[in-house]
Amino acid sequence: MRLEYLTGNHAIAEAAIIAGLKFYAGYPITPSTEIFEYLASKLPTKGGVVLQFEDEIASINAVIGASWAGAKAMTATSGPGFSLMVEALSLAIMTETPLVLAYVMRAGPSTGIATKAGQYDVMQVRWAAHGNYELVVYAPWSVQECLDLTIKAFNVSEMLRVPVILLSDATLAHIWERVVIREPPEVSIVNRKKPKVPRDKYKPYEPEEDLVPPMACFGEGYRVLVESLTHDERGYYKATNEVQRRLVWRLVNKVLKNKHLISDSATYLVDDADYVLIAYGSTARSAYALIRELRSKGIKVGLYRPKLLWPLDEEMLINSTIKAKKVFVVENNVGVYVREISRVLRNKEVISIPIIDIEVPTPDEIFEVMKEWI
Amino acid sequence: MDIIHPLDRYLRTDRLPHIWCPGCGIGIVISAMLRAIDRHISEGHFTQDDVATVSGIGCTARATLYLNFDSAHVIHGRAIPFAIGLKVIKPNLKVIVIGGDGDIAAIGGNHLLHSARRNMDITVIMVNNMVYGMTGGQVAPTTPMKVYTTTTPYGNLEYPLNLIKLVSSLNTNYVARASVTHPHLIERYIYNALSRDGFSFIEVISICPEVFGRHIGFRNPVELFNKLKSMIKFKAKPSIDESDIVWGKEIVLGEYVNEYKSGFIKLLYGS
Amino acid sequence: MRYELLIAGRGGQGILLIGRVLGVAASKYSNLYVTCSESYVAETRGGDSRADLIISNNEEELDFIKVRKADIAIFMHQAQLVKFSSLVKSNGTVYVDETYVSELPSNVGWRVLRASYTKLAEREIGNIRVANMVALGHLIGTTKLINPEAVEMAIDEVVGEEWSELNKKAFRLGLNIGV
Amino acid sequence: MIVDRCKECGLCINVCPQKVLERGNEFNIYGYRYVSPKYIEKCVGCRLCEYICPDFAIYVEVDGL
Repeated sequence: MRLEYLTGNHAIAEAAIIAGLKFYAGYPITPSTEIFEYLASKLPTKGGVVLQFEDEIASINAVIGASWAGAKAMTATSGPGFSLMVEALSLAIMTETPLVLAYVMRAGPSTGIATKAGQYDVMQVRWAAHGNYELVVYAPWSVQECLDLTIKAFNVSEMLRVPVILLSDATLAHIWERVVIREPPEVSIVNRKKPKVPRDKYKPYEPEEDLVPPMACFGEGYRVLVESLTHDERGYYKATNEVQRRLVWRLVNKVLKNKHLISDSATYLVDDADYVLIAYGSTARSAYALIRELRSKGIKVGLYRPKLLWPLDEEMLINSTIKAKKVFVVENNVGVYVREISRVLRNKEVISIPIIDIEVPTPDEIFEVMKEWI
Repeated sequence: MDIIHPLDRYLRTDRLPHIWCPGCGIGIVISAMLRAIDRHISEGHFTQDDVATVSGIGCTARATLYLNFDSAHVIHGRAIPFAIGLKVIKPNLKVIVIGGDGDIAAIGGNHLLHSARRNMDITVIMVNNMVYGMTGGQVAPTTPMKVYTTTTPYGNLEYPLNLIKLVSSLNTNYVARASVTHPHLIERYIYNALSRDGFSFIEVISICPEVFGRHIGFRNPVELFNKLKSMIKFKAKPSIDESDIVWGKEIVLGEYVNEYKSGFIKLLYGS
Repeated sequence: MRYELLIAGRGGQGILLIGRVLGVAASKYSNLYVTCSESYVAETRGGDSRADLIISNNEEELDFIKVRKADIAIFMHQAQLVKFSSLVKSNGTVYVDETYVSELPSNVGWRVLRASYTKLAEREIGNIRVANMVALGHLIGTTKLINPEAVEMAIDEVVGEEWSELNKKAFRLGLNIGV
Repeated sequence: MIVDRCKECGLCINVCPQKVLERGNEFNIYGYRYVSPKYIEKCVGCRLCEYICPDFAIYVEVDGL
C-alpha cells in the first residue's frame, strides 16, 4: 500500500498499470489526454507499449487487435473521439474482446467546451453502438474511485470478455486527491479464461456455464477466428434465426446473469430518508454535500449513487428508495439518466434536477430546485 | 478435415466452396498467397501457427473466413489498425492484411497511409477490382474514369487513385503490383514481402466479371481475363512514373519499392 | 477538522504550485485527506489563477469539490481578492501579498495577516518567483495546519531537485515572518 | 478435380496451353457443369490450371514427383 496525490486522469492510468495493462493506443483529446501522457511515460518501463494513432478509429481497433494478441489493452477519449469509436465498440461486443475504454466527458454537443465538464453522454455511451447488447459502464466520483473502478473495469472486462467503459468527466479528470494504491496481492486481478481443450476440440465462441467462452489468442496455435458477422460457436457465419437468437441473447445474458459480480453502488443515510437524491460522477459530490448540510438542519435526506451506471442495478435502486416520499435525480445535463430511474421507479414521484454547470453543479444550485418540492 | 488439394491444409475446407462468384480473381490471389506462405513454411522460416490474417469488410475480406490460420474478419476499413495491435504485442507473428480496394484504399485509406509511414511490419495485400463488388457495383476510388457504375450512372467523373504511387511516396520497404492474369508473380511478390521487416504492400489487379465486367461489357470471366491480360506489361524495375493504370491501354506490373530498412518493430523493441 | 482553503492570484504567481505542495504535504506526509481543484485561464498569462483545497482528517468530510466558504485564503493580487472575497468566511483567516494588495474589504471580520511576499522574495532570496512559497510559509507558520517538515518533503517532490533548495529557503523565510 | 468446388468459370480451360481441359456435361451438387481433364494424356504438368483456379478445385499431380 502506498499513498499518492493524483488527478482523476492519473489515477485511471495508474490503475490500468496495476490491472496489468500492456497496450494503450490513443489519439489526444482534452480532457482525457493526461491518461495517454502518463501511460506514455510509465507503461514502457513496465513492458507495455503505447502508440499514438492517426485517429480514434484506428486507436480502438488496434486495442481490439492487441487484446486478441493476449494483452490487456485500453484507450481513452472524450465525446468527439467516442463518437468515432462506436463502430469498433460494437465489434468488441460481437467478438467478445476484453478492453477498457476511459471516457472523460466534456461539455458538448460537438466540440463544445473541451476543458469543461458535463454529463451529457450517459445515454450515448450506453446506446451509441449498433446492435443489441448490454454494456458495462462505471462512473467514479472521486480520484480514489477512478483508481478502484478502473481496476474493476479491467477485471470485469477480462472475466466476461466484454468492453468496459469507465465514465469520468472533465472535473474529475483534473482534481487532485489523496489516493491509496494497492498492488497485487493486496488487490485481486482477474485474467481471461484460457481454453482447457486442445485445438481440434476448441471452439472460440463456445461458452461455459457462466456464458463466457474461454479465450485463445493469436499465436497460441488454436487457429482462432475473430468474426464480426453473426457466428456460431466455431466462429462460422450463419445467417439463421437460430444462430442469431442464440448469439444475441447470450451476449446480453452473459452480462445480466453475472450482474451480481459487477454491480456496484453506494448509499448514504437512505434508511430513514424522506427524500433520496440520486446522482453519479462528480455531481454526486455536490448532492452529498447538500445532504450533509440538510441533515444538520434535521431534514431527512439520503443519497443513492450508482457506480455501475449500466446496466442499472434495479433491485438496489428500488431497495434504496423504498421509504422515500420523493426521489430527485441530479445531473449535469438536461436530465437524461432520470428516464432510466423513472422507468424502474414507476410508482414513485421522481423529480429531475438538471443543472448545466461547466464545472460541477453546486449544492446551492441543487437546493434551489429541490426546495420547491420538499 | 479431408486434405485433397495441396493447399487444403491452409484452408477451412469444411467451409468450401467459398462465396466468390465464378471467375472472381480473389480466389486466384488467395491461392497464390497460400503457395507463398507454404514456401516459407517448407523452408522453415516460420510455421503455420505464426501466420495471422486480418481483413475488413468486402468480397476480398471474406478470405479470412476460409483460412486455417489465426484470423480476424473485422469491420470495414479497419483491418490495418487491428493488425498493428496484433503485431506490436506478438512481434513473431507474420501479420497479413487482405482487402479490396474499397476496404483498403477508400474507407481504410488513412490507416494504409499511416501504417506505411511508420514502416509498420505488416504485409497488406490489396485486391483491386476497381469496383464495389459485395454491395452490387458502385464506384470505387480505383474505378477508371467514364465507367458506368450504379452510383455513377452517367459515368465516373473522378480520377482513379494510384495506390502504387501513394504508398511508394511513404517510408515503406516494399511496394509491388501483380495481376491475377499472372499468378506466379503474385506468389513471388507475396513471398518477397514476407521475407522482410517493415511495411510491404502488394496491389493485385483482379477481375470482377459479375459486376465490373458487366459494367464494361465483359460479363464472361474468360473474356474479361483476356482483356486484362492484353493490357498487362511486366517490368523488372518499373519506375513510379509508369504506375498509372490506364484501363484499356497499359497496366505495369513489377516491384516498385524493394528495400530492407529497419521496420517499426525493431525500433520499438530493438533487434 | 475540516478546512476549506482558497488560494488565488494572477497567472504566473505560482498559485497552483502552492496548492500542489499543500496537497502533497497533507495527503502523503500528514495522513490527511485532500481535494484540490485548480482553475486558470490557459490563454493569457496574468488572468485568474485559483486553487480550491478541502483538507480533512476524515474522508467522509470531503464532499463538494470546490470551496463554498473558505476558512483560510491566500490572495496574491488585488484583482482576485476583489473577485473572490465573497468565497471567504466572514471570520476567515486571510493572507495577502501587500506587494500587490492595497485595499481590503471593510465589512468583513477577517483575521488578516499581511506581508510583502513578493518584495521579501526579491530582497531576501533574489527571485520573485518564489513569493508563493513565502506566502505558504507564512500560512503554515501561523496556522500550524501541517508540519513544516512535511511541507519541505512535498517541495522536494513537487518542484524537482534543481529548484527545491531555493523554494525551501523561501518557505522558511515565510515561516519566520512575525516570529 | 474436386468437382464440387468447381464453378465452371472456364479460366483453367483458357490458360491451359495443351487443351487438356473441357467443360463437362455433368452437374456438380451446386449445379455447375464442372470441368474435366478430358485429354489428360496431353498434360505436361505446367500447373497453370491449378494456379489460375479461383476455387481450389483443380490440382496437378505429376507422376514420379
